[in-house]
Amino acid sequence: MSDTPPVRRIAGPFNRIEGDLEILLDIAGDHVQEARVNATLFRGVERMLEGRAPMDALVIAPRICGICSVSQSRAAAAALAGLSQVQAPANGRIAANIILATENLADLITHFYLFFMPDFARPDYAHHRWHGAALRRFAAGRGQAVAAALRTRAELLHVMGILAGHWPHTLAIQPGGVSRGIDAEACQRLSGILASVRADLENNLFGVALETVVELADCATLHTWRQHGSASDFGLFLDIAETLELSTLGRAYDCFLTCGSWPGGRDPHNTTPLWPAGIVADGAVLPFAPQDIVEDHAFAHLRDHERVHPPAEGTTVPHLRDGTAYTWCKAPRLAGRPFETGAIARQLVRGQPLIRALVARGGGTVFSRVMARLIEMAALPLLMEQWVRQLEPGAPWYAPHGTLANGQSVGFTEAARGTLGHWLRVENGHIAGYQIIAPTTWNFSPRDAAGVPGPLERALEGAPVRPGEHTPLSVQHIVRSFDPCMACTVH
Amino acid sequence: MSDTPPVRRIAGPFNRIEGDLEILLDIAGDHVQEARVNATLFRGVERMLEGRAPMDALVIAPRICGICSVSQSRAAAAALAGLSQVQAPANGRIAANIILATENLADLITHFYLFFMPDFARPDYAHHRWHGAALRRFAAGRGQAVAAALRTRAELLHVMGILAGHWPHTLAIQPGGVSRGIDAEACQRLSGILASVRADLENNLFGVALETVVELADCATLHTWRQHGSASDFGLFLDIAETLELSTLGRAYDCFLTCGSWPGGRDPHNTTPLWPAGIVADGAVLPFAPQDIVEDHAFAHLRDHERVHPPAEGTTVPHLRDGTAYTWCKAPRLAGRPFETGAIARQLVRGQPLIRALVARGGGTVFSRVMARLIEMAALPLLMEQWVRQLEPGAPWYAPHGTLANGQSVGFTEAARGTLGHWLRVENGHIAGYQIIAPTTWNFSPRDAAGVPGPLERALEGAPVRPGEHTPLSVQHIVRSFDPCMACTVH
Amino acid sequence: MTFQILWLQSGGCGGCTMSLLCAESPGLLSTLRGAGISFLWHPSLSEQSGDDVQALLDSVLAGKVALDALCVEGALLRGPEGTGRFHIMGGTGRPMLTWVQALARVARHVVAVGSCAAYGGITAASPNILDACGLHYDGRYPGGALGAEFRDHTGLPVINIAGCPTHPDWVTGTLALLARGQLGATDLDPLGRPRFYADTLVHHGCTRNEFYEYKASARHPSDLGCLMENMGCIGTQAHGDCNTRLWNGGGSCTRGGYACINCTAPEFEEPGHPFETTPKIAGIPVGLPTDMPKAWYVALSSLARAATPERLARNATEDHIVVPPSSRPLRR
Amino acid sequence: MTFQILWLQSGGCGGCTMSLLCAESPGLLSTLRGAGISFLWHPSLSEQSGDDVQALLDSVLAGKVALDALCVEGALLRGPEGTGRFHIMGGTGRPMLTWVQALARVARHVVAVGSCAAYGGITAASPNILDACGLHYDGRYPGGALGAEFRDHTGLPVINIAGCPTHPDWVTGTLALLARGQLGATDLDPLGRPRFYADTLVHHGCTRNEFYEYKASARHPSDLGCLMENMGCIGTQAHGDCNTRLWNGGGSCTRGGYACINCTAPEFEEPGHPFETTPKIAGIPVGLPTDMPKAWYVALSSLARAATPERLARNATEDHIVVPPSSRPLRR
Repeated sequence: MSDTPPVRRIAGPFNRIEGDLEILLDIAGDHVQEARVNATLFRGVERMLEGRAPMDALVIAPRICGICSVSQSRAAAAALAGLSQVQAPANGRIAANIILATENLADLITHFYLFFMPDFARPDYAHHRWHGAALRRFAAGRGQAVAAALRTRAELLHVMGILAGHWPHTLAIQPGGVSRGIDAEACQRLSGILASVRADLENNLFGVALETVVELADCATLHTWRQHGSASDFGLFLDIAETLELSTLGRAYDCFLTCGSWPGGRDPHNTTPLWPAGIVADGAVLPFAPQDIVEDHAFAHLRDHERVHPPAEGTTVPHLRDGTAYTWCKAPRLAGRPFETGAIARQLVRGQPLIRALVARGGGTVFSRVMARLIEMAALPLLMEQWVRQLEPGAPWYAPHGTLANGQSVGFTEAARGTLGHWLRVENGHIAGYQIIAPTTWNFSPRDAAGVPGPLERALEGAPVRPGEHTPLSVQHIVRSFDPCMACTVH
Repeated sequence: MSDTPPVRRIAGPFNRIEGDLEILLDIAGDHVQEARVNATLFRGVERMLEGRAPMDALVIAPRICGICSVSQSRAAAAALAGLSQVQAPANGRIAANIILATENLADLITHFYLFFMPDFARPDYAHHRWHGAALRRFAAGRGQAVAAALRTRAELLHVMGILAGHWPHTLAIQPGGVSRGIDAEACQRLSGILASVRADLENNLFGVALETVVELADCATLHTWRQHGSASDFGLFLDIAETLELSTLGRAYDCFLTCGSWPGGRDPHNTTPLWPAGIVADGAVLPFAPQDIVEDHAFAHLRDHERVHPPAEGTTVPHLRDGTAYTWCKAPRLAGRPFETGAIARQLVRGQPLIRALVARGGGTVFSRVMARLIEMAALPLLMEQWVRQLEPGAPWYAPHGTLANGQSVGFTEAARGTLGHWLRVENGHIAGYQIIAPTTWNFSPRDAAGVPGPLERALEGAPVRPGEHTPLSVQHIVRSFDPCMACTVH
Repeated sequence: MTFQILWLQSGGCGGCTMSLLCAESPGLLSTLRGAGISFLWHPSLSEQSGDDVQALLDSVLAGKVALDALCVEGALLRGPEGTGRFHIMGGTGRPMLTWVQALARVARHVVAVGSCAAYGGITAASPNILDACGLHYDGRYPGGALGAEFRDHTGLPVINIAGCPTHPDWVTGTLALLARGQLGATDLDPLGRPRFYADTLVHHGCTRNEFYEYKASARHPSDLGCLMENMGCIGTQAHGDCNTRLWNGGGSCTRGGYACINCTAPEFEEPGHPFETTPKIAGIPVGLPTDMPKAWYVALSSLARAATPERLARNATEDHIVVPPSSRPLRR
Repeated sequence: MTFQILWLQSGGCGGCTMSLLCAESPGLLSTLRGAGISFLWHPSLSEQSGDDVQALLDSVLAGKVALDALCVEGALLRGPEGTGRFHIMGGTGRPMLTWVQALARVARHVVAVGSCAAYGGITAASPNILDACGLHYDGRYPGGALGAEFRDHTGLPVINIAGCPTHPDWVTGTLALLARGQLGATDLDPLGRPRFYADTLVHHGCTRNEFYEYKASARHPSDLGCLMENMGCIGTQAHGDCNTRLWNGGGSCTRGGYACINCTAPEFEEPGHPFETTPKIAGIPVGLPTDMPKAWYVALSSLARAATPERLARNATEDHIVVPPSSRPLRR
């Protein structure tokens, strides 16, 4: 790295992410030296919730974000359920899983085709042999694959029309299950939709059966598969990743966090998550200890920045502090350290062999983050197919939750982008406190009081900057590799 | 041709036609010497109509046939309108045109992709260089083009969901217009649907803009276009037609008949058909004189076979006459001669230059019949786009017809397969007589009292029979080139 | 192993197949593939003609080819004089009637697609010179071509996917449920129709519901009002989820501006009055909604009529909304 | 020449765009192409980021690039203290509020996509520390970010495609009509919403209509009955064709088993009671159907309740049909 004094540049607006974002880059010659992430929009949803009837969280919370709306509903419902004795019946739990998985899968498709890949169709890459294909398939708003992905996504979201009324922003997810029961024929229609989504993914994205993708065990298998793989968007991505060395780009701390997904999993009478909770730090998989989470407002335009708080005691009072603060985003820390969350965390903790291998080899990078999402794009339809088969029309879908108690409760769920937590406090039958930590809050957190950068900030350090670049492509790839959602980040 | 005494063979059941059909073939060595067409199912709809309220024809008549249901509605509505003073308002006429054109276009797509082309994917043609492509695109129930055509067709038929309630069997078509008015936004949705159908046809079927297809003026243009045309199903068809010499196969009498289509055409205040009525006989285009039509029961299992009747005086009384009669189908004749009807007739009378050129060169053959349909597949979306633009939300869609008078009336319309006529007689406020001549009744008519074969019977004479063939492929191509509908033939 | 279907057409119009080809979300071929269903033969979708078909039928009858479901579209024609000769299956010299009877014996399930095949339908409309009937019913009466006693190898009666035409989902849904072994006797209503669509009334989800509530009625085609009082709509009695499921991307009879004529019911073809006119006695429609006491109808409708807001009274006989609903923000 | 749109997002959740991407029959890209519409820039669909976007905005403001419609998704944030600093457009250092105000002046049409952009919506929910508002309304009151007097170059007010989220068709339909010059002032309702969807009530076409007719009501989520009496449904007053047009291939709030919370209306975010509970006075729901006098409601509903058939009474509180409608063939 060169020794030129760094130049500060403000990159933004970013798009093909959810919401608005700018990044302060200190560029030293041909690379980024330091980065500061600014979530430029404050929304204050936590404050709106205060004073309302607890159940109103089901209306307000999803509207934090239109892309992970169901995740918010799910976390809110879980928090509310924590204030009652209710046990959702099996159908209710499974249906909720299907609804959430539908959203997650739609998000994964949207991210890959609409947000992430179009960058490779940019003229900047015109000299690469894969550029023609990338242009044809991925050009923003025009590529064949973009149109096809939108079709697949729309078809997939018919699951919402059947199970959840509509998407985004359903009220179908309730503490006691779901608000809509369906009959056997509707189950068949769900199966039909999933079959057609699977066919699309197999024909366009992977070029092979989803089962094959799920079973990719290590880099060697991946390599072999590439040699023999038919033309597919996945193959094209692998080509691109290889030439652009995406597996060396955007490594952060290799600390990962997941609260676990799919409670009930395959077995409707078992509420432990199918993909377990856990953290990865210093190469080891450890238990996830929510009590070790705190929020730090040191560099956020918020009050109460003097000390860190556990979320249950957190506040969200905007307070411009120019000069110090540079974002609306809080800095969540677990056991004092920044953590990265998302598909890569889930697959690592779950022990998906290929992702473990990739991370073992090169850490969490642009490549391994996207690969983890691709693995999930193959895994989710398979799970959903099973769940649909486990539904039992005729059995109940909902159990009444009775009156909710006063008290504290937390609802966790894995959203597409990672671990989401809602910390709820009810007093006198009204919401007294509601604090949310969203996945991108973790990933795009600012520095903490100790000056430790957040995961993205860290990942950007050292990113190559080519001459004349204002919003360096490497920065864009790294930013988008986290699949950020700024609506969630600051809610 | 050899002199072996002919062998009689009964070919059937035919499929990928509408309804059931068998053909008695007298095969002399390597070719068909004589053919007798047997419509094997009698349905008696005309008899059901007798005694009912005249307006009930709108319910019963369409159910003659599920593939040209709207054509039946249209003919019935026209016959009913003939018993009143009603003038449908412009919106009503245009909407009815759009509804009918939607059905016609859907039928054309269905015929080309589901009924006609799959024969070329048969193993019998495996030695042709185009067979691989034909198999991939057209294999019955499997070809890519088949699935794509079904998608396009389903999308196209959304027009029915918007304008006609559903399809088949709408009651939207009324003597006084249509039963549903739509607003400007729905018109936009119609345009959207048509745009997407157009895109499908251009991308898959033609490989060029519809305008280009419509303008194909002569064989030379067609040839040039083929040289430069990109890969498309149309191009593939042309290759196949060339190798198999479809332009020499299945010529009948070269007598054609059309009652004219699209009353109101472009100008909503003009009720003359956009594609004019007329007949072609002995190479000349002459006026269409419905009063010269008679029906002959000489070879039908019906009473009243002693003499011919004008349809208005016709009867339909089943009466098995084994030994003489061989079909349930009547033999319609115009000026004593058998006529062929369908797209080829419409395009000839209209003067579409390419079709005129093809017929001038080789007559009505498998090739020219299919070409006429292809031309219409390009022409109809263009007309429909215009009509949608001519709709005026806010202006009326329907005018009440008052009480219907007693008396006689006839309603003509061009169905996908050709000229359809409904002859209605009302006495004492009830239907006293209802006679129908459908397009395939003309095309698949049996011999008349003079022993003159019907058009298909004639077209089959001389069809090549390869050794070992039981249902000769040439016969199948010829039969399907008429796009027969047996449900209509005998109703 | 796929679930193998043989599809035959007899006295019908082919419209049920035409409708089936409109299946969406996903399309027909994907839906069938997804449900593990294949066609041994279907008149519109299969390659084989002529002898190949006859050979196939023979193999099926001989038990060499498994027949999981026999689908019949169209009524069975028993005439003339019980010979079935009104429909001889092309090329076979044998009446479709006896083909179907023989095949039904070897089929695991028998499915009537459309009201013709279920009950006779339009094809059996009087004077019924064809002596047409359904597979398992002759109009409203059990019997038909297979006889009232008929049960398939699993003990099910003929499954009547009634409708004229049938909705594509009714057919694919029924077949998928059969293929997965999820359609039992209790999933059929007393007329053999799959309850998944027949337990719903057409009135459910009709967009004219508010007009209905106030008896603000259409007088002519294209009017927006409820079609029950004058235009012959019997959606309040008709079994079918037409206004719930919707057709061709969002249509239905009542959305199309015309009456529900109860096409899923036996003998819908003989309403005893002109289809698109409501028969009345003393000004009260003869066919009242299912389970509706006439007294209540009279009371409610006269009261409702008296309370009809001008918006509905006027819009009912217009072809577009002339009086929009008020758009004051709601009082809190 | 295409109809050029610039789409900006501010104080919202992005859900309106997410919903828009669900457009079908045909898909979004075909629909836009068919209607001759192109995006100058859209945050989810365009390639350009950062400087390229800033350059584009400059050209638009400079009149170098024609802006046919400015679409804004999300409320405008006026706080803190009127600075608009709660949302600085990334990379520009300038509040989105003033960007929008400036761009609205050069745009041929201004479109508020979603209830946030139209009226403030959820983002303006109390205590509204953001001082959020819509483009042309602040809740029910005209005003908002552009001021009550605002009219576009053709004399139209801001077009409020209200809804939370908006239905994809509402957006594509509005844009297509604008692109073809077919949306006039009379096509908007008094709250600036396109009448093509806002003249319909959510209650129209609700599948629970028969339950409504007899006041057979759901008591819990997943019950089949009408959601008005207990579950907070205000579909009888809510403007929107949700139950006519349907969402995501056939859904809607009430079909999904939950109340219509009137999300197309200004201030829907402040119902004054828990969303999913119906407030009542003397057992009578406070919010009555549009245009309905309370006296009539009382009279009609008590009458209806007295006549409720057992089928509806029982099914109303079940999650699947336990009493099917009778399937006697109709009497003739």
